Amino acid sequence: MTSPVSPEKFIVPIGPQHPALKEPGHFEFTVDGEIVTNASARLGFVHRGMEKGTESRTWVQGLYLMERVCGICSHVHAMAFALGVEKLAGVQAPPRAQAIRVLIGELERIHSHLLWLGVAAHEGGFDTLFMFSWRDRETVMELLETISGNRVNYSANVLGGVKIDIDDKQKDALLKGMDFLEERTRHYLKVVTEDETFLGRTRNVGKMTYEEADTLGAIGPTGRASGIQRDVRVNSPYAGYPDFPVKLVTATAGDLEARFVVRIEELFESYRLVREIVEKLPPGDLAARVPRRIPEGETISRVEAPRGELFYFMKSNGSDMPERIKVRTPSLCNWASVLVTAVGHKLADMPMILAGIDPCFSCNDRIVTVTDHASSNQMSWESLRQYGIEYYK
Amino acid sequence: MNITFPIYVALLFFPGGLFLMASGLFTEYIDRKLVARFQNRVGPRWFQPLADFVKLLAKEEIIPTGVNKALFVLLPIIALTAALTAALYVPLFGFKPVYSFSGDLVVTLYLLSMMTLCIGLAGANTEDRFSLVGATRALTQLFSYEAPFLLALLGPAIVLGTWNIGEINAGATSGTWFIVLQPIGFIVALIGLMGKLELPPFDAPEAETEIVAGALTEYSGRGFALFKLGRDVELVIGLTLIASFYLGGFTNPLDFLWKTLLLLFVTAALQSLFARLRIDQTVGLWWRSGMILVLLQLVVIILGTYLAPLVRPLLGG
Amino acid sequence: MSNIATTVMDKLKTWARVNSPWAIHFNSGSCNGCDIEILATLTPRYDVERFGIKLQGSPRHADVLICTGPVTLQARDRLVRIYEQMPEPKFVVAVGSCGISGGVFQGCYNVVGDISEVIPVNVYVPGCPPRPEAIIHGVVELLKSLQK
Amino acid sequence: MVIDDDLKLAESLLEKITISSTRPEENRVDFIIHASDIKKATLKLLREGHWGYLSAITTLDCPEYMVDETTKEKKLVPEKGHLEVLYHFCRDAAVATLRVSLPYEDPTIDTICDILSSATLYEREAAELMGITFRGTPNTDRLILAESWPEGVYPLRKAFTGLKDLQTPEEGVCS
Repeated sequence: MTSPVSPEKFIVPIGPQHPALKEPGHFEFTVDGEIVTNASARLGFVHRGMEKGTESRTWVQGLYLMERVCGICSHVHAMAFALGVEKLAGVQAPPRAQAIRVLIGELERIHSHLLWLGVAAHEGGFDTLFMFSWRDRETVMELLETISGNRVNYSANVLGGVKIDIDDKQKDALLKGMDFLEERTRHYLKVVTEDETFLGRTRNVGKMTYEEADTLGAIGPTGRASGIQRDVRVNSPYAGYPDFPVKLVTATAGDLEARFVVRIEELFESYRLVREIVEKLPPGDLAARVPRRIPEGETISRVEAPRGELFYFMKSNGSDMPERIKVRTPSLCNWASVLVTAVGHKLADMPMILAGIDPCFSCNDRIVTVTDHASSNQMSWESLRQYGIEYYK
Repeated sequence: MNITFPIYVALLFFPGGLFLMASGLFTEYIDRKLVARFQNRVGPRWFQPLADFVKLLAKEEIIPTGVNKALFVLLPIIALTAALTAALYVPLFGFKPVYSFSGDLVVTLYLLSMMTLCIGLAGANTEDRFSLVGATRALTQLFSYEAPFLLALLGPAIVLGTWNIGEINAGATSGTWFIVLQPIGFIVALIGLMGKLELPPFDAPEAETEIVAGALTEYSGRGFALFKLGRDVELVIGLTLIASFYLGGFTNPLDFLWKTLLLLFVTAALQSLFARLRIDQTVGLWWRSGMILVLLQLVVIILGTYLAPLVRPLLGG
Repeated sequence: MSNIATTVMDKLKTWARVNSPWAIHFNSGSCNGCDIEILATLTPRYDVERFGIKLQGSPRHADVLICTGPVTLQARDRLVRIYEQMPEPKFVVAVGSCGISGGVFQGCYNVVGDISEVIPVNVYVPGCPPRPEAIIHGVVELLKSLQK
Repeated sequence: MVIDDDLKLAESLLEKITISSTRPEENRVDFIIHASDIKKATLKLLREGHWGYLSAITTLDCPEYMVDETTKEKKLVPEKGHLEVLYHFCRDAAVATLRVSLPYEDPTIDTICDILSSATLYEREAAELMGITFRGTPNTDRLILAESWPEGVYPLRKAFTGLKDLQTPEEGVCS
């Protein structure tokens, strides 16, 4: 992928402070005429050095640190960490705890997908859809709050199980919430597939074929929109998923619209799962004891975050502090595959392509760096898009 | 009601200066409140635009380096004065226009588009890339909606055979409303007004999520306040123009009020219904559909007015 | 006569500043838990536009800088630059316990830890993340302090 | 069981170049290979065997410790020990890990970017945080650490204990 330095190379820097990005990011698109020749992002603004942080904290403190890798998918990180520690310690969390973990994981997927639907619409200038989807998201935030006491960072996980319980009153609140959300999501599915101004920005934009997605290792909804059969909940079920099977949702078009549709269909799947768990919640206690000192060993724990497969490599050295925790977040894979497929695409589609993969910077504060070329002249994100449009006219 | 006001009162207080600015602020409030209510939000309080305006006046004005200082300060003032002078020829609040001469329709329209020109210049004046792009977008959009908007307003002028806004307003009150006779003209005029004021879905030139604040990124304090006020005043004038042409003119203030508020309701609804169009889509929409529709309608009008006297004796006899 | 005019002018200025505080949001390394709560304050259920608070794009138009996150080394000088671009009178609201003490990330190598080490802060909103009501309360406290 | 067949397939693909392969867990297999065979191994796994996808590259720092007689707590032996690079490939539930150990003095390995272009991200991170150089990798600029970060300091190494000990960060508060 070595890109020769052609004379009229435009490097477009955006950010780090930019109203479209709710988080700091700095994107550089090198362009040759109209076609993107090299796309790279320089993040690092959110790099807090957490992997090193875990090495100076005990396992229990590490759990709370790992929950704050990313605010939107905090439960998934904590669950992956807890599952890994239980595997190392040879402890099995009780079935009720596993089911509650899956329940909160699905509720978090609902809140994350609704959040993304609003932010992507806001990026495309469709503020009404942003307001409506975030208003409906408040129902799921309320449910999470009734169950775990906090709207974000619910810290439901404990090493060896869960520390919250679901009583009957909460169960019917959950069922009522799911019915309301299902009916609203049907409306959003109609809006996303029929509103022509929105389709103008999403239909066959940022297309990624099955082969491209497969070789580049695209995962999560971005990969599934190109037909990749990859969902950790289906391929290698963990926690409570073996007794609550998940249906794989895929599309084939691989463009931005397909990514919207895949995420919304996953919402329906999550509603079904939550209903099923609430009915068939197994009895039993909530947590098993995990020793302070974890025996020496290495393990890999893979979990399906709302944005794709989350990969934890954990190594313990027998003491009460971990030897090495490696976190590979889903957005890193999505970044890699999208930045590579962005090459060859039109410039005018860049903003929506980036918004389309639901980028979560704080998840992946470790992305490709900028290529500094003395000859480049600096254009803003928008002037690059403007350049694209002039070229088109 | 055709009481004529002494020139100074008209200019400074009643239909002209202060009252117009106050009604501009109030229209902005209604617009923001309607859009908020459409989005199921509570929306601002009634004095919000006034508070914004006074606060911006009290803020420190930063003049960025590498900017032509005189132009930077002058442009907002020119923009506001252009908008205010355009108000003289328009039958504001149901009263006869303060000053009118034949052909003042064209003068008013070009005074109104002076504002977008000033924003374009303001954007090009600074080195900040975001405002450079905002400026190019604003001017592209100016060229694309200006012609259809003018032609749409010409429809009633041709039928009534006069280019004087006051007379068109008077003529419109007599016959059936022009919205019935020329529906295409009304639609193109309304959407043209939204394009002129860069209201969403045509707010590409100041797309908050893409280019920060477009041409006005570098402005703060007084300059930004004057630009915002100029845009509000232009909203009032545009609504009165379309209401007087297409909704059968107005003779008394009450008539004026309910017609402009109706139009404001329609624009607020349109604002919250659509996603922001990319700049090439807006330009495409205007040149392909807007222009052709209006030209078609003009041909029909011209045929109608000139052929009618020949045909009527044959038919009516 | 002139001091009556000035007091009226001052009262008018503070009234305007209290009733239309425009905000700009900068994430200096936060885990974006606080950022989605700040965004939630715009949505129908909390709707800060009732108090006149509008999220602005450009630092030039903003009075209040809402800053989240424990200021990583990378984001430090950008934060200072954004702060300097804002016109006087400007205020800073640090949202989330990361901005106050580095929160959970204290001791990590790439983190400065406390926003007031980089830019002067007027109001701290503790919580990880604070609820939208707490963030609105923080801004309202800031506005009250303007009144005095 | 399906996982077992995947693992056997991986083992058959790589048996010529692996020094030794172990099964730490029922769905994982580890292959210890030479640093020079990394390109061949990835080619075999990804291209010939179509064995899943590259999920992550982990880097481990395994220094040697010696127990200090007086204080009885472990102390690092400077410049002793080795670095380890792990390439994790996933295929449904099975995970195959290629383990390569590199000496402290010359931690270099070939890049796999020509086989898998998106691997540049993982290599960039490993290079910057752990100090491993990837021969022939297309882009070597700073990845995630701040521009003001001193050259040659690798935060994930066990020897690194914090920026403050190295030098005091420059002044902070402004106006």
